[in-house]
Amino acid sequence: MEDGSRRVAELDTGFFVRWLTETASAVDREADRLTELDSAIGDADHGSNLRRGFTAVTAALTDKPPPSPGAALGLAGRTLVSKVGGASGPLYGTLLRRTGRELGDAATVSREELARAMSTGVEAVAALGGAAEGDKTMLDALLPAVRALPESFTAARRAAAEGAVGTVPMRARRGRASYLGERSIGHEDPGAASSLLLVAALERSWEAADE
Amino acid sequence: MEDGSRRVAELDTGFFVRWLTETASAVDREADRLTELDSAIGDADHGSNLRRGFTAVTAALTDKPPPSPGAALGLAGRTLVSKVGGASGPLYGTLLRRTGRELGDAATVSREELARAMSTGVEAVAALGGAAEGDKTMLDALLPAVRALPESFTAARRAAAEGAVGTVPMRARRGRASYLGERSIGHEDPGAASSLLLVAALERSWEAADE
Amino acid sequence: MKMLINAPERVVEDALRGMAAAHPELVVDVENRVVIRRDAPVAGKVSLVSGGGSGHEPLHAGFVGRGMLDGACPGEVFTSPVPDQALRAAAATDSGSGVLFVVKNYTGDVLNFDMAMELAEDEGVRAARVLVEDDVAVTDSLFTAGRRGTGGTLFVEKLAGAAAEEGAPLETVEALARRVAGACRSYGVALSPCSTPAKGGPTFDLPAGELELGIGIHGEPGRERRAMMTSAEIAEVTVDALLEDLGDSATEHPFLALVNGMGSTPLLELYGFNAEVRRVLAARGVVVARTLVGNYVTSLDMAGCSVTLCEVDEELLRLWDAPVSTAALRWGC
Amino acid sequence: MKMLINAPERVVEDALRGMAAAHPELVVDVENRVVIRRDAPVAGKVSLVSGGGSGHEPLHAGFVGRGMLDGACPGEVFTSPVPDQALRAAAATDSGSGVLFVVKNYTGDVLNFDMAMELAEDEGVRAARVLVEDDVAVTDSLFTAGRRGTGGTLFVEKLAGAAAEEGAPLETVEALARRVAGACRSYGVALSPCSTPAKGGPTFDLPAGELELGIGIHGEPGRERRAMMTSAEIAEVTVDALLEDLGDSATEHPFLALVNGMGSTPLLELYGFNAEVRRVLAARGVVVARTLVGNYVTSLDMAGCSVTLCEVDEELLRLWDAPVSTAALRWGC
Ligand SMILES: Nc1ncnc2c1ncn2[C@@H]1O[C@H](COP(=O)(O)OP(=O)(O)O)[C@@H](O)[C@H]1O
Ligand SMILES: Nc1ncnc2c1ncn2[C@@H]1O[C@H](COP(=O)(O)OP(=O)(O)O)[C@@H](O)[C@H]1O
Ligand SMILES: [Mg+2]
Ligand SMILES: [Mg+2]
Ligand SMILES: [Mg+2]
Ligand SMILES: [Mg+2]
Repeated sequence: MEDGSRRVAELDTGFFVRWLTETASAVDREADRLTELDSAIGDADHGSNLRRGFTAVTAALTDKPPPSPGAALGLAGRTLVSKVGGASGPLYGTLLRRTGRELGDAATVSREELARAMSTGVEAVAALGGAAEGDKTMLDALLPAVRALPESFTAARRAAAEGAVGTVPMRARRGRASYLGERSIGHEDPGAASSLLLVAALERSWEAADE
Repeated sequence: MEDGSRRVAELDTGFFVRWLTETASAVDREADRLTELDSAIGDADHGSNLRRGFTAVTAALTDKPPPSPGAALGLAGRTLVSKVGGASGPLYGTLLRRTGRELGDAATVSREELARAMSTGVEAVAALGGAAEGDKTMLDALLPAVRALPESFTAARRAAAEGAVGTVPMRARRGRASYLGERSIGHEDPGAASSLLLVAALERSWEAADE
Repeated sequence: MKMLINAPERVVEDALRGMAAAHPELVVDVENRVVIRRDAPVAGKVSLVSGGGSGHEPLHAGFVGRGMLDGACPGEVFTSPVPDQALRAAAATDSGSGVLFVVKNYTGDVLNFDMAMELAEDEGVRAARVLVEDDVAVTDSLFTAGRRGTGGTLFVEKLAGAAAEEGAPLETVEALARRVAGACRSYGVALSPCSTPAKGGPTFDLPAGELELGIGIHGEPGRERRAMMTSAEIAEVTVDALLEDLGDSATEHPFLALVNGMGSTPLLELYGFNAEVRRVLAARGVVVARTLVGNYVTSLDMAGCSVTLCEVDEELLRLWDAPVSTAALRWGC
Repeated sequence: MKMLINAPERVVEDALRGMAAAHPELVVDVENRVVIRRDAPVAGKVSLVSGGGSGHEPLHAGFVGRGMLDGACPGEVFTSPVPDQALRAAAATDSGSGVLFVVKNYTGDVLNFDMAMELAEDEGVRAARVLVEDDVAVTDSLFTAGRRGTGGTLFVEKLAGAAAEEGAPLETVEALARRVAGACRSYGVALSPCSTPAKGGPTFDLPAGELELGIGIHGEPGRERRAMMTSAEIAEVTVDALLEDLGDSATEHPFLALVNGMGSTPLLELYGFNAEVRRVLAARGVVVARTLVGNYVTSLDMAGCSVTLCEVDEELLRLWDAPVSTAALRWGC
């Protein structure tokens, strides 16, 4: 059953906290695979970078329970910026902070509102990194995902999954993989893979909320 | 047929030059094996050390044909000292120089005279290096060889071969292999192996002279 | 892959503790991962701050001291530092004369240092930035993240550091740093991959009998794989890649040369390689004024080498010879 | 095993050509394999000459210069130099005040330098010799060639070099060198074997998950093989081996510490190891006055480390701090 058809609005702070801690668990589980992907076309640290960052996010959320969805994303984004480093730290940090800022201090938000805010967040990532769709970066998973999000969480996750797989035949034009030129072709982009984890955690958090 | 029974004396300068160049070819052929032996219980350079030294010996003998057996050994010994380095350079250098000095400037020498001179040369090696039989060094091939040399060249070669194999179960007490303690047991000493090449070349030179 | 470590996630912290123990002339803030000169801030002096992922030692912390960097902020292995670190290093070393960040051109470094610049300005610290992008192996820079910053960083830090030590104002130090960055060209070759603590093994496969040309310093594979070559042949490929990029001007001025080891190539081999590099440069009519041979900008335990050339005039040569006193580069004092 | 070389038999010659190109302050006689200070012989000064097999760079040629060695003679890889080389270095640097040979205790080095001493005396050069035998991993020295000379060599060369630079006469420099040699203890650990050019591959096998304790610097296996340990555990084994040999006196005087890389262990790891070494020493009540961390006495591309402790008094500490200006060790000038 499609989640969109069941309920309106009401993604509360608890939902956002769950989303972020779900992402943290997924990153922890998949860290070695992310590092492995980064080792093929990057510098073999994406998994450990995100694990360090999201472990700190989970700790921060427990430490200072955020008052609103926007505050939860803002805290997570700031934590990523100050704990991850690398390219993914500022990029994921910007995604979450910017999305959080768009949500303001509303106590609950609808999926449509989240989709609009995330779209702004993803635009900020594109602006910061100077990348576009097709450059073989996290954007190739994030952009399709936010486009599909108004439809449903599941559609967003499917779009992210397709987007991530779609980076395999691409030649990288941004990030470290771009140094490889033609040799970047044939490998999945690690950032696209981690973006899928983020979007899949969103879907799972929704399903959990539904139970 | 035992060489000792056929002829007396008359090892001339040509014989000694042949012996030394024969040794040089043998060392060249076996250099990798000597280095391999040295890699197990030493520092993996014995073959290349001796190859460098005996190549220079061959060149020196061609360059300045020596006037006597004693001069041939003296030239070879000095060349080894100034080209080999390591432990084996001074030791083999001393063996040949000292043996050569004992032979004086006689135009030919008998096998018995050579045996006496070499015995003095080997004693000088023992004095210089402070090693005794059973310490797992070149002496374990050289000492039996010079003891058997009065009997025949073949007996000397056999004694050297037995001596070299006999170093396998020994625990080294001199040279680099001694640092390994118990772990030096079970490997043939590289210097004993190269001493066998020297003594075997002596036998071959004799056989060639006989043809 | 065996490493002399306690645990992958403790590597940088442990190294900083060890630096603190070995170098009383440095202030090492282990918790916040910042290394600064003990006498910082130096009154009237522009502060030079650099940083980047760890794994390139002695770069950058090994270059903190009189005549070079005022502060360094090491990130995790191959991961650029976070903005807080860069900000802290800047704030702790700023005498009021401003801070110049020396940033190697990698997406992560650029983004994190840019964020630090904004934060610094917010705190009233005047901050400028110079990008090092010297790696000629990155071609088609329109379709890439641009040229990587590698060995040229050492020249930028040394020469701008000498200018700052002499009391030049921020604008002058910044302009000089930019000039030096523009005068540097690097090219690297790997004979083996490196192993990162996080991965616990080699970051790529390199079959016996092959080498990688045009590698970076982050354990990434290079642009091209070829059959193993002699030192003389590698020197030819490397020098020609540099000279092709420099164009005709290469014979007009003398150069500083860095013949750099990637980490596990013995110094014996590096010196031998330097002989070949010098031979090829001489054959092409290029004059070398000063040479540095050693492991300065490394990639953990990668085997291989890189060559950096930095075109100099009288002024830059004087700044190169000026006193420097850091853990890894020291002369004249 | 891939190496950055032209051919195994050219390695030392090529390295010397490269040293000559990089270091105009040295006179490098490539053909005769001798490296000396450009200002040698220095009037009224005792000359310090050392040498040994190549493959331990920067030892010894990297330590030629003001305040340390006057001359060095590098042999083939892991092969002690021939007497002619040592004689040539001595003759070229002797000002008439005599020559002190610093010799690491290996059969080959001892025999070749002893021959050089005789030749030097024949040529009217007053010559003395100090043996470095600091490796505590060699036990039962009655049944061995005696303790090996390893990291302690750096301390002997630096401290005796400083005394010679101050104008001390041969007997004084020799006595001081002997005192320093007696005050040094070393212990080494390998995580991987090295590969020599002559062999073209590793000199011994070391399975994944194991390390060798008590190794030397010639690619020889150690005394004992154990399961891989953490940096903290390795520091404990190492320090305890040193302190056991030093006995109760270890807490009476401060020490100089050399935390030395064998060649391919990254500086990042060495600094981390230094933190652990310092922690263990502190726990045992041992005081460290100065620390040097880096690749100084290496074994080609071996991964691993060694620790050398050198007990000092005021005088030795002053000599350590005295100016030194060589390719690999430089401060105060
Ligand atoms: N300019 C960019 N825009 C968007 N995403 C980028 C950009 N550069 C890199 N990325 C993403 O970051 C990922 C790498 O992150 P990470 O490995 O953590 O950082 P680093 O490359 O600094 O080691 C890439 O796989 C890619 O998806
Ligand atoms: N003190 C000694 N007396 C006699 N022979 C020795 C002594 N020390 C070493 N050797 C011999 O020298 C051989 C090693 O020679 P080589 O590898 O060329 O020199 P190094 O040990 O200096 O590398 C040993 O195998 C041993 O036979
Ligand atoms: Mg990465
Ligand atoms: Mg040997
Ligand atoms: Mg990274
Ligand atoms: Mg040897």
